[in-house]
Amino acid sequence: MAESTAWSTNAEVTWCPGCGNFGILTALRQALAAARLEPWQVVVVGGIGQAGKVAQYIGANFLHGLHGRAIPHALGVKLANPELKVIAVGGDGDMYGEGGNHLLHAFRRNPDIVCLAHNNGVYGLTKGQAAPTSSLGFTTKHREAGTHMPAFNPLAAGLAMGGSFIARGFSGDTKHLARLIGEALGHRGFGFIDILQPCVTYNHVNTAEWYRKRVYDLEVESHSPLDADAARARILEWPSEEEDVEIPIGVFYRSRRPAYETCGRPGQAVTGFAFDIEVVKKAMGEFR
Amino acid sequence: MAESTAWSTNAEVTWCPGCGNFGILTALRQALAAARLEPWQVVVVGGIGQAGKVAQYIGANFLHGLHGRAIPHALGVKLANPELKVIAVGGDGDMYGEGGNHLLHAFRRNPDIVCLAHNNGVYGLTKGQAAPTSSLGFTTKHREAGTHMPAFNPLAAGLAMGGSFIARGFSGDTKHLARLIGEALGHRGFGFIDILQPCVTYNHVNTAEWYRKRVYDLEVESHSPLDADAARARILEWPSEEEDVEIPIGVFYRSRRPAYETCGRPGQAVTGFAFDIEVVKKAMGEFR
Amino acid sequence: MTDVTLTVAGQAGQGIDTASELLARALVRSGYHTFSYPNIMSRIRGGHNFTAVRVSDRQVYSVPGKFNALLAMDELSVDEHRGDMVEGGMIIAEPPESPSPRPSPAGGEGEEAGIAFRVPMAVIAEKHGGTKRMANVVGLGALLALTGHPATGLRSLLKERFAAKGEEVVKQNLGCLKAGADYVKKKWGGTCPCELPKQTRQPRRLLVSGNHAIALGALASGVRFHAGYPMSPSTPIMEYLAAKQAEAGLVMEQAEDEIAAINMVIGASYAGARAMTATSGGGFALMVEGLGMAAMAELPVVIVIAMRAGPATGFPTRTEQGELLFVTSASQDEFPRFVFAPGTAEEAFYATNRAFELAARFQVPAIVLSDQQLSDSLWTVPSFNLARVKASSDFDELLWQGRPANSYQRYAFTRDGISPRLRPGTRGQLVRSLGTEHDEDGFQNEDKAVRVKMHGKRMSKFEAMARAVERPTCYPEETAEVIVFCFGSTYGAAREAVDILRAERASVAMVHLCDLVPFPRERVAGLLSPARKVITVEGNSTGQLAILLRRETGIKADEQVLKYDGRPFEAKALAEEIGAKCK
Amino acid sequence: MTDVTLTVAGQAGQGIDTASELLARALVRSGYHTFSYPNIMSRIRGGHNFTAVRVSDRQVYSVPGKFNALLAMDELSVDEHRGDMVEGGMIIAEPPESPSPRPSPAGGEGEEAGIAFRVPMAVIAEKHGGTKRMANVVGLGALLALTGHPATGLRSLLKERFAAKGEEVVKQNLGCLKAGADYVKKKWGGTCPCELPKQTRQPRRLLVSGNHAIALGALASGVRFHAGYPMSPSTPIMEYLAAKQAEAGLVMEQAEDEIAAINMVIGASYAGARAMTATSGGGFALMVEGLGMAAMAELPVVIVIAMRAGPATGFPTRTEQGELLFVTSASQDEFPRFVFAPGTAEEAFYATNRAFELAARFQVPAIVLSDQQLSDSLWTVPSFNLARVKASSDFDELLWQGRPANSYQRYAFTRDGISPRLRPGTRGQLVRSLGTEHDEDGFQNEDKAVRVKMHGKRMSKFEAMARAVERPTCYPEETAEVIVFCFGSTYGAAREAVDILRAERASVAMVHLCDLVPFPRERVAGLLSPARKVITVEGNSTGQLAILLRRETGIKADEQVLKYDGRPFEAKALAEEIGAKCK
Ligand SMILES: Cc1ncc(C[n+]2csc(CCOP(=O)(O)OP(=O)(O)O)c2C)c(N)n1
Ligand SMILES: Cc1ncc(C[n+]2csc(CCOP(=O)(O)OP(=O)(O)O)c2C)c(N)n1
Ligand code: SF4
Ligand code: SF4
Ligand SMILES: [Mg+2]
Ligand SMILES: [Mg+2]
Repeated sequence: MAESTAWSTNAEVTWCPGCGNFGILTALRQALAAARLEPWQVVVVGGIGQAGKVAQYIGANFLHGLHGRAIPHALGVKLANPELKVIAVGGDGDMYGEGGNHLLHAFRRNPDIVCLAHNNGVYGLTKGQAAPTSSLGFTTKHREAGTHMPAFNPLAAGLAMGGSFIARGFSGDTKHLARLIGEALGHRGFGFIDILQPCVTYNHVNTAEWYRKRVYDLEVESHSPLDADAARARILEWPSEEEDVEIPIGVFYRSRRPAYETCGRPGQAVTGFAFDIEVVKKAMGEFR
Repeated sequence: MAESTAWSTNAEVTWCPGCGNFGILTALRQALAAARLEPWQVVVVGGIGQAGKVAQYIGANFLHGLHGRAIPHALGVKLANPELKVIAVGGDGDMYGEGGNHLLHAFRRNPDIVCLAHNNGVYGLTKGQAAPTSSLGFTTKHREAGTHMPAFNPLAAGLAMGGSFIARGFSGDTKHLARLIGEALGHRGFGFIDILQPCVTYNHVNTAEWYRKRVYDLEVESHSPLDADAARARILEWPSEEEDVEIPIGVFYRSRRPAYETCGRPGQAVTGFAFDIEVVKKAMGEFR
Repeated sequence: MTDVTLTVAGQAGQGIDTASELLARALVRSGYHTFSYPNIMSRIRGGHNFTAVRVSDRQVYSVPGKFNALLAMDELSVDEHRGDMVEGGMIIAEPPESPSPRPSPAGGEGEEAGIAFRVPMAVIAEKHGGTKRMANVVGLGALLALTGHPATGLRSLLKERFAAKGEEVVKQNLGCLKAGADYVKKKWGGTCPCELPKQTRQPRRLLVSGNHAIALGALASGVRFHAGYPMSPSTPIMEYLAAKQAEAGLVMEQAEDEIAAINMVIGASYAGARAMTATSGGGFALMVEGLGMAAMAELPVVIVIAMRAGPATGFPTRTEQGELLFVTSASQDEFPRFVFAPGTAEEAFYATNRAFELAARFQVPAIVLSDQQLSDSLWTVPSFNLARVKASSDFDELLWQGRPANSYQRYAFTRDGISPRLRPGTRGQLVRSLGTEHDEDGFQNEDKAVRVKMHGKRMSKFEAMARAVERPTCYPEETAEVIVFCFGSTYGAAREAVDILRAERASVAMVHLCDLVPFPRERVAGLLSPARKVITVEGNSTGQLAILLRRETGIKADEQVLKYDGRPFEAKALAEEIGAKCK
Repeated sequence: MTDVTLTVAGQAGQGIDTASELLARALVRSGYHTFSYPNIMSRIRGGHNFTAVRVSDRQVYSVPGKFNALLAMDELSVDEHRGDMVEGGMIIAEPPESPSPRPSPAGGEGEEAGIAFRVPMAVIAEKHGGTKRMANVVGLGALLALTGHPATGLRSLLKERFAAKGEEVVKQNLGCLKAGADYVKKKWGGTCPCELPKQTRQPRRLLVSGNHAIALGALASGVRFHAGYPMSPSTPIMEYLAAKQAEAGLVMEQAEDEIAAINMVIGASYAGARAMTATSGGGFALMVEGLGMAAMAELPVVIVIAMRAGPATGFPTRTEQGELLFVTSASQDEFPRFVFAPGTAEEAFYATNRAFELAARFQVPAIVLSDQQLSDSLWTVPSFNLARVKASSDFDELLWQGRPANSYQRYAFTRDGISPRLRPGTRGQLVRSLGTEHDEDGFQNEDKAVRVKMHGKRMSKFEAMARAVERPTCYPEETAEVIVFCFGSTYGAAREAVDILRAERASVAMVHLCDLVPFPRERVAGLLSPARKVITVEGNSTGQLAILLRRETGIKADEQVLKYDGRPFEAKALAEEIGAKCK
């Protein structure tokens, strides 16, 4: 088994001091170290944003792609080589804004990919615009009027799309998060975790303090992730202007569905260069 | 009030005989005629596909745009001129595939736009590929193995995204559909209707017969569209391999939320050419 | 010499495609060359579609001028194509339900060129156990009978085609075919307005669309991954590969949109699969960012673009060559790429193979630029020569065995700018690919010296790439006074136009550019020196090939022939235009 | 003549931006010209950023060579820029926490050019009621004191800037400023290593970034709708317009992605609003399909593209000019468009106005091509002349009053190809716009004659568009032996390089192309005839301007100067390169 240090790289970590991303990075490294995986068996696919940089900070294979496109990149990798352990990482702008369509359909497809969405409620790398997950009324430097949309609820979207593993973590609880990622790594299907992540620079609403006061562990409340109705109810728990409720973290919902890359697929790697010339000959013959 | 005939055009209708789209066209014309609107007050925005052609068949203003982009086009129109009645029309490929991201965020924004998604479970105009709404296992000419994804549930997506008017119609029940569209036209917010529409040419699973046997009116079952939990339950009612249940049509859910174009916006048309030169002078002065 | 055109016309949904395809295939099997171009509207039923099948004992490459025979499945088709018939051409059509307001076509009536053969096809079809939908087969029977061509080929074809549907269906079809023939023989026995004698040699040729030639080219290049989103006129490529998934052990994924498609292809290529996508201009527009990503990450991808008339949704089912410059410079900043614009289905097969091979060799994107004419037409081609196909591995895993762990550098600087590839999943090594500027290890890097070197590494491939492409095709020689330049499917009409003009003793030759980027600069410049006059022929309105020629060589085309009505060039009309400009 | 450079350097988050901006603004108010270029990394905290503020009594346009003064907010900055100092330049920095391993910079030590002034800025800031974060203001005070420039300007600026935050904050800032000055006066009283005397004339100039000049140009053109998605280096345009929503009565919508953004803009334009979006190359790649849609529907849209180095994500915060050819031919098939590549913030303001006006007049898309240097730099410009701004209505509703109901034809054929526009919502008339080929009424149409006419109508605008664009700028004259061609923000360095070379008696002049599409073909060809030598200077690796010149005029650049390291051209280095190529 690879040591935890094996999961780091030489790349300088360029996040702000105090950023919630550090907790996520730690948790991911711990989860990988615990998962009996070798670095060369893992591919981390990153979007563009502060979150996506994780790809370069995990000592594994990586494809650090385009803003919003971590999921299709990851799906391409997985369909081409189902033996690889594939992890897609991106911010909330990445996954829910630019890449929203891919996420929707990923839940439906259910490939055996772990998907980590760093939810800091803001566009970090581009300096503080509202993200889909920004709360209603969230103000930004230049937009004093605040946003006029209710926050995007990724877990609700996942459940609505038939997602098979729908979870929420908190960067401030690394131990819990590492366990969660571990479960997602073990799940045969689309292991989706929305991760509450304070952005110390641009999000002064959803701070570490704010979260710490409110998060509670679903498991402690003996929530059964097999109960879709209970999951639906828990997913709606979120503080609002009217009512300040607690925020559940943990696995909301889990189900068994075949992993997409095993459905009507070659079922093995289609990488490398090898093919059957007889198939081509036969194919040609069909045009006589 | 404009006559129902005023809502037709000179364009040749190019759908296959027997296509469910005819019923939708009729219902839309009836709803418009009943809504005390004048053709010049209405803009129909169409995507590309068989469904999107509706834009050219309704005697109103139209913007017949790009595949998948009816919603952003419509939003641009509405934000620029809130006085216009805007209707976005597209197929299930259009609205749930190519344009899925826009739909998600439209539910969140809640502009006062009517959105009609013709759900024929197939890509009609491109000759029969599986659509997001194709049922699991739906086979196409070239794909005998069938699709490997559960069907996209647009109503569940709408509810998860905080949609304010979530309904389903059936092209085979024009009267009901016309009433539904009328309600959406009256709703101040994103009036979304997923319309079950048989495609006689490419979808031999969800035929008119198949639907006719199964649809039932929510209203008859005295469902309250104000009850989100009840809506959530109804939305899950759909025949599956295991269980052949009935399919509800009508308004699943409705809520009051401010229409997006009224939120922190000029609140009136920003069209035409008129602006305050003093604002520009002041703005310039701020750079001294 | 035989060169006749048999056209099948009618509404979408009346089996125009099937009938014309069966006809062409039967004739190809019996030794003829054919070229069929489907003229289709953007609808599924109704409207007016027609496919002209040109039949010759020599190779044919382009749409015909006039029709020798018309199988009209509705009366609109008769009206529509009356004027397209050669003098004395035959029109097979249903007896008009009600006498048409215009005079119905009949031989010798002066203004009408066609001779009408009224065959109650639907009635006959129903009588012979079939349904109305088999009227087209009745029509085929009638048509073939009037050419004097034996029906044996068509009969065995029908048997093969409908075998899966059961014997009953086969019987019905054969019955309809025969009944159509019997009807005309009985009524107009002995008439043979358009003779198609039996051919003596019957070489094994294929009848294949441009799209299918491309798909076969991909198969023969070891394609293992295709992600796509339907878009006319490219969709059949994806459909075909979908059908071949199990057999060829490949993955065909229908994406939620084109952006997903190209980015899946990039992911698959990173993983080590030979990967491609196919689309049209509008879909490609959405892939432009992904194109740059593939280039920056140095991942080979093949993108097929079947052009249609635009801008925007334009003419979804019609042809145009409006995207040459677009694909040449699409995406932000600069990187080397390949662009191939084959002229025929045969060339499309080999060009697709070149695209895969060269993309893999140089780790760059390659674009195969087709168009609706090339993609949708059915071409008669010699069996593709698999010995001519290049298929080599882009990985050398052995190279990495025994190397120190973690020593792999994805973007190692090398003499030729090409860094050895490795598949992620190789024990002990890590593969880092990215779309941000980076160092040799594949980590993001903002240093300017590293940037200059890494950008230089990518760009430096271009020269070797230029040496790897094929030279343009000259026909029939290089020393004529006038040289006609073209690219893509305009080849066929241009070639035939040159034949026509040379038969009239004009000193004209042509050059067809398939491999366009890198541009074969020296070769083209060399070709130009002895020429007195350069005429470009292309299917767009601004003369993009002329622009490319000028920017690459400085040479300005003396004359341009442009067409942008959504229809392919016709050889005869083109010959006239070129002829006029030669003077 | 004064031409000195004061650089502020440190980590992201240390207030480099604010300090350098305050410094520049104070100096502009007191009569200087400045040019500040921010050198930034793609991160929010840490790393190394620096902004060089060039200060002169004449107009300056480009990044400096060496620094006369450096305000270093961390020790890395001292190490990093030691070698960038002019002989005897001053470095203001914190006293090193631990003695650095390398010799710390000091006057007269031989290998070090800078004289170190160690000021405990953080400590002083905290002592004067401020927090550590005000260390930059202490530094400014020290810096200004060492130039001998009065602090009055900076004082009033700090008051204005922090007024909204309350008197306490203002007081703290003023205290810090003064304390910084006092410290150096006390310690090094009388030293003035880099003098900035008070200017006598203080004309009312603006200090504005290229992005803000563009945004102001949009405001002055009556922009009423902007939809966008954040992307460096264009984001400030959207942020600025967002802040102006209420005041200017405009809608700024942050879209879910760039595709939504451009398609909202199209919808708003259809509705009749002056509409725009701003992005960078990667975002534009996603807008390419929408660009064609606007063109086909004949809807004016303005797209600002602030280029950065690529391909793909490339260098998110660094400059490059790699997208000229891309924007010239982006999107499927062909249509007329405008492309403007302004050279300065001033030109950007007027070019943006031209983009809006001409897009509206010709009902076509217009692209304003900026780059990170132009967009992010702070420029000193004369107050924009609103009398020079063109602002005319694109609608003539009166025309339609009294016309028969339903008689409006969106795509009516006219002599000049421009069909009168009408806003949907006009009583009794219907407005039909679409992206499919169509007839005059705006209904889809597949007829080939209609296609040829409608495509011709669109394309026919190009000629009048070519007459409407502005001629290239020649500097300082047209008859030199060598002419340097450039576009976009390369203008500044090229202009200064020409000055340098002419001062050395070289016969060199320059031509800057702002209005690039339609290309001012005749004018450029005319300019070229007397020139002995053509040198192109551009920020990319393939010489795209040279390619454009050649394809449009046939003229091949004799020499090219190319730069693609993500950094802007420097005048002196450029002068040397050009000088070498002149020989
Ligand atoms: C196509 C494209 N559009 C925009 C950008 C600019 N961009 C970079 S990161 C980012 C968003 C960052 O927000 P998020 O995804 O939430 O990540 P965070 O930085 O907050 O972790 C954007 C818009 C881009 N790189 N590519
Ligand atoms: C960007 C883009 N991609 C693909 C297409 C091709 N296309 C036209 S219609 C269509 C889908 C049709 O399906 P749907 O939206 O369900 O409409 P329907 O015809 O079934 O009503 C597609 C993929 C296109 N026009 N533009
Ligand atoms: S800006 Fe926010 S998300 Fe980005 S690194 Fe800083 S704290 Fe983290
Ligand atoms: S293909 Fe289907 S959806 Fe399209 S017109 Fe025909 S029946 Fe209707
Ligand atoms: Mg974020
Ligand atoms: Mg559909």
